[in-house]
Amino acid sequence: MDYPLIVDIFFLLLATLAVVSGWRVFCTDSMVRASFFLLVSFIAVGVIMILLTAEYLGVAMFFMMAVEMMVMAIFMVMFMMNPAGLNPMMMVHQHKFSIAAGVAIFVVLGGVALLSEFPDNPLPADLDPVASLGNELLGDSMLIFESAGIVLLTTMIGVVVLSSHRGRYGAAEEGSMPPGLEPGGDPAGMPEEGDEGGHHHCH
Amino acid sequence: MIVNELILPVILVTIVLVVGAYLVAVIDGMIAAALGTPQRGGAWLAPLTQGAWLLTQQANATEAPDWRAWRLAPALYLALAATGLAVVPFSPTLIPTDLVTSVVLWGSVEALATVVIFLHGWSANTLLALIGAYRYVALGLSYILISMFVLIGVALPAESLQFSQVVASQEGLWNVIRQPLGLPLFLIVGLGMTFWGPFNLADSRDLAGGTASTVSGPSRLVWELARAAMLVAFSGVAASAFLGGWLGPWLPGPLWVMLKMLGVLAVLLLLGRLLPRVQPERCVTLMWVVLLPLSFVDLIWAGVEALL
Amino acid sequence: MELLTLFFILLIAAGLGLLIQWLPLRRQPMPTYPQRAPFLGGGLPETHAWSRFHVRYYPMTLLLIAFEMEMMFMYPWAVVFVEQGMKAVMEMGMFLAILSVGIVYGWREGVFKWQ
Amino acid sequence: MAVSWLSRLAAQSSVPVFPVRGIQGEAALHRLTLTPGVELVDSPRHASILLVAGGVPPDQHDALRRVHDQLPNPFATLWYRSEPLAELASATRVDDPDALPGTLMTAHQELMRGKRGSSPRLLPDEPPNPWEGLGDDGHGGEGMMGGVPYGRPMAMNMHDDIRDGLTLDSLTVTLGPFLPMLPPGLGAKVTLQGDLVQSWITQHAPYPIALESVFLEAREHPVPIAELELARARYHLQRLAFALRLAGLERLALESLRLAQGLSPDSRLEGLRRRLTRCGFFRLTTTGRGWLDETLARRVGGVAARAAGLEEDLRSQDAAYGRLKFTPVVQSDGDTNARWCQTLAEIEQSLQLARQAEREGLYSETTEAIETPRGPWGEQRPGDASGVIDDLLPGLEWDEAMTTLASLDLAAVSEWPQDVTQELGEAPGDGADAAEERRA
Repeated sequence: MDYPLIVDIFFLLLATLAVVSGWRVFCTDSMVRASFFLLVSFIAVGVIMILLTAEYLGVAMFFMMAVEMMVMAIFMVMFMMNPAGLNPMMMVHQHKFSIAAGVAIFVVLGGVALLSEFPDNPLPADLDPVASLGNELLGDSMLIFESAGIVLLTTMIGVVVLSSHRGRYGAAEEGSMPPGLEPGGDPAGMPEEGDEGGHHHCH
Repeated sequence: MIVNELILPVILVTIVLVVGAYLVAVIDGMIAAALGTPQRGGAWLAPLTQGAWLLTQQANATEAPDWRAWRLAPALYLALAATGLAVVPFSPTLIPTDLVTSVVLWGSVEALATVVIFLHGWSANTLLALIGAYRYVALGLSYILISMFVLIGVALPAESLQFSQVVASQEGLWNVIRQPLGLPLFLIVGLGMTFWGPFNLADSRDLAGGTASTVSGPSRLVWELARAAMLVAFSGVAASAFLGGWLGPWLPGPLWVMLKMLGVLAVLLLLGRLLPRVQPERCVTLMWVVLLPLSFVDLIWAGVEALL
Repeated sequence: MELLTLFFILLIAAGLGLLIQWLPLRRQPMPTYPQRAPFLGGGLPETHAWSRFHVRYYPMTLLLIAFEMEMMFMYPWAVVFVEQGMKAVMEMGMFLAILSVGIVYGWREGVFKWQ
Repeated sequence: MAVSWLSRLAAQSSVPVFPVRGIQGEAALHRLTLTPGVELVDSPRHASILLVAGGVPPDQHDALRRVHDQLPNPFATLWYRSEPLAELASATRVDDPDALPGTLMTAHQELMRGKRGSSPRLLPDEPPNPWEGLGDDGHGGEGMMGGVPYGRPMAMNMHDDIRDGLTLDSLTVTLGPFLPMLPPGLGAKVTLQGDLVQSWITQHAPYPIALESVFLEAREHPVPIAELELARARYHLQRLAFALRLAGLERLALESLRLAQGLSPDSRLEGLRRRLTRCGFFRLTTTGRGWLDETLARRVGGVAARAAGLEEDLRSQDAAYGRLKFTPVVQSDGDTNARWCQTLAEIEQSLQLARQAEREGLYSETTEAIETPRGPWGEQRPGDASGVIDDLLPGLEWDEAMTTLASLDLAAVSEWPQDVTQELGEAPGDGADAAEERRA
């Protein structure tokens, strides 16, 4: 494959950007900055993917990561003390272990990159990666795709159950009572009063 | 070749962005005057004098802002607007960025705009700006799904995620007629992206200007400029996705694109002046419960239409 | 080439945005502390505004992530839709129906209301 | 010179004015809203002129100094019927409402052309708490959450949230008395968690409002009912204009103000009402929140009481109104939406009464008890009711809280009519201010 030199230059620049901003994630005190440094890192990787002509995956990366890092920032700010890092703090723990783990993984990945033989079967020039991805979804991978739908539905329901405080029948801590089946009747689908001893009816 | 593929598009996008942003201010001023806002001097001069005043005004600071994010946010918003405009095909050959997945790239511009607007309000470290920023995120995360559905709708008949193909697929009939729900839904997305009019949750009056309430001088100028530029970029995308982009008789393609952009802008600005601000909570419910199902319908419509 | 063009466009726009801010700022002294205080109509805050901000729509954001994950499958699907015809309609119809259940459930549980 | 060219251009811009709404300053601001070339802005950062419209009581001078210092350079101050702060003795002062727009524009132009220096900073350049060089890292902070990093402490969690019980940080701020979204003069200590109001403690009551002199005359001798009713409609239209501006409906706010300005018995409200309904003001903006129960509604009185279903209107005790077959309009819901429906209905009713009364030349008969637009004036004038919002606003989101506040008319009625200073031709209401302060 031949490609212009400028692709190499941009690859190096972007790779550096990805690594540096990834490193900054752990150095900055502000949760918002950390989230968005991670976003910058992902964007740099996304551009590299586009350079590798994986155009859909690269652009999808921007898209997904923008939304996800935004949500991550919201939650980090919500639940971390000192979210803006007004007082400096140490963001990393277990230094020795993490350094060792980092070095080990780097060596392994570097070894894989250098030692393994990459397949060399050039693709036809007119191949449209997006279309082939679509055909794959409608072909062999259809079952996987539909199961992904079910998994995501489960995720959604789990998310709602765990996080939504406002129930269908009123706020959670107020005992969220469903209405009766007939007007003025007892709450539907609830154990009857006085059953709190633990003996539930089995219907 | 360099001239045609690099220099010309770059100059074109820059000029359209700056002139477009100026025209946004002019048209908005004219609409305001027509609707009864008292005005002195012409609508043509007002944006310039306003800009000049902002340039002479001191840039404000807050007690402990996130300096870099605060100054970067308006510039990045402007850069996103430029990216958005860059995917718009001005003619079959004059396309600044003709990526195979330019429709998805525009989607990521929308997603990143939310990040940038949030950053602008967050980094000021003041109460009213912060509330504006968080409110905007609720809106930004809601309109994005609608926009995805609507744009997938236009990608169906084109069989491509490329805006130039989307325009080409409208040769027979424009998408605005073929998919009647598409453009109205997409216009709502546009008002949301630029927090204009009814969706001005970020910089609204009840927050004394929200995320912009603490900025002044040049920073505010860039912020307002970027907001207008984003409206221009959006109108370009809407013109290509629904109004047949460069297609049209007699006039050259780029001129058609710009005329259609002006039309979209006028409609957006008029809507912005006519509608009241939607309450944030109601806005989220509206987006998910009313507009999202409508965009489902739009997609199904587009699918059926494309197969027939 | 498209990317290079896009890169230059980005560079110009961001540069313009920063330059307009930076040029007049060079000579400007730092505003005084009273000027930098947050505007609250003459009132004052007790603390910094940065805090563990209580977001009222957090279940919605989580729902969005799940939904968006699925939407990313739809772009490739859109490209082959006409080619594949009814098969594509059926598959995506099923997929969307599954996910709509999630939205309807979330709506019923009041996820889109402020918590 | 590039710079002089820029400032010449800047001098031609419309004048961005941040209004400090003092006692009896509203009327001038309504006129300014309709003046071309003047733009009233919501944040002092967006202004080149600080306009103090109306008197400011001495105990709020500190707040005024703080707002004054928040305008970015270059800026000028203008005092409309108000005593400038002692430090700004040479500041421009205007008492004639007709001269106000001209003075504003001249001030802006002189400022831009460098003929007038920027107003000096009044407060010392000191952080709220000393921080430089203090603490662990020299930025004033200690440990994770302690100290005063960059001059202020960090927010700590105080209470569980009143809606979902999460214990996240709450922010406590004092708002006002010059926040443009609040009624003039209202100051409060507010705790927010997220954008939800957790507690609201009103610290300063809003400034007493001056009614048109016809209402005060009606307490002394019979006055033409047509005049009385037009003044009432005018009052409500001006309140409506404020709320519409807040809701982002600049156009309808102006329409409402214009209608108020040229109000005659032949004026019609239908156009405005139709446009309000069509643009979705009632559905999108005013919520079902801000509900007042009977006790609270009675405390506020007037429109708010009738919107909550209390059929209380002193006009029904007046025999002349009886001849006009007057019956009070009421709503039942008592929330923000009902209050605006009620306001519109009352404006319409007033216009209709004015038409009828003008035809028949009717005069009011009872002077002991009259219904002012603010509420019943029997034994005593309608008093300050801002206490009710302490119970009403907690639990509302910021947006809902502001919309609710705009729909409530809480200020006491001043003992001075609106145009007293103009008619007496004397310098602005220092006397009036002093009297107001005694009352407050």
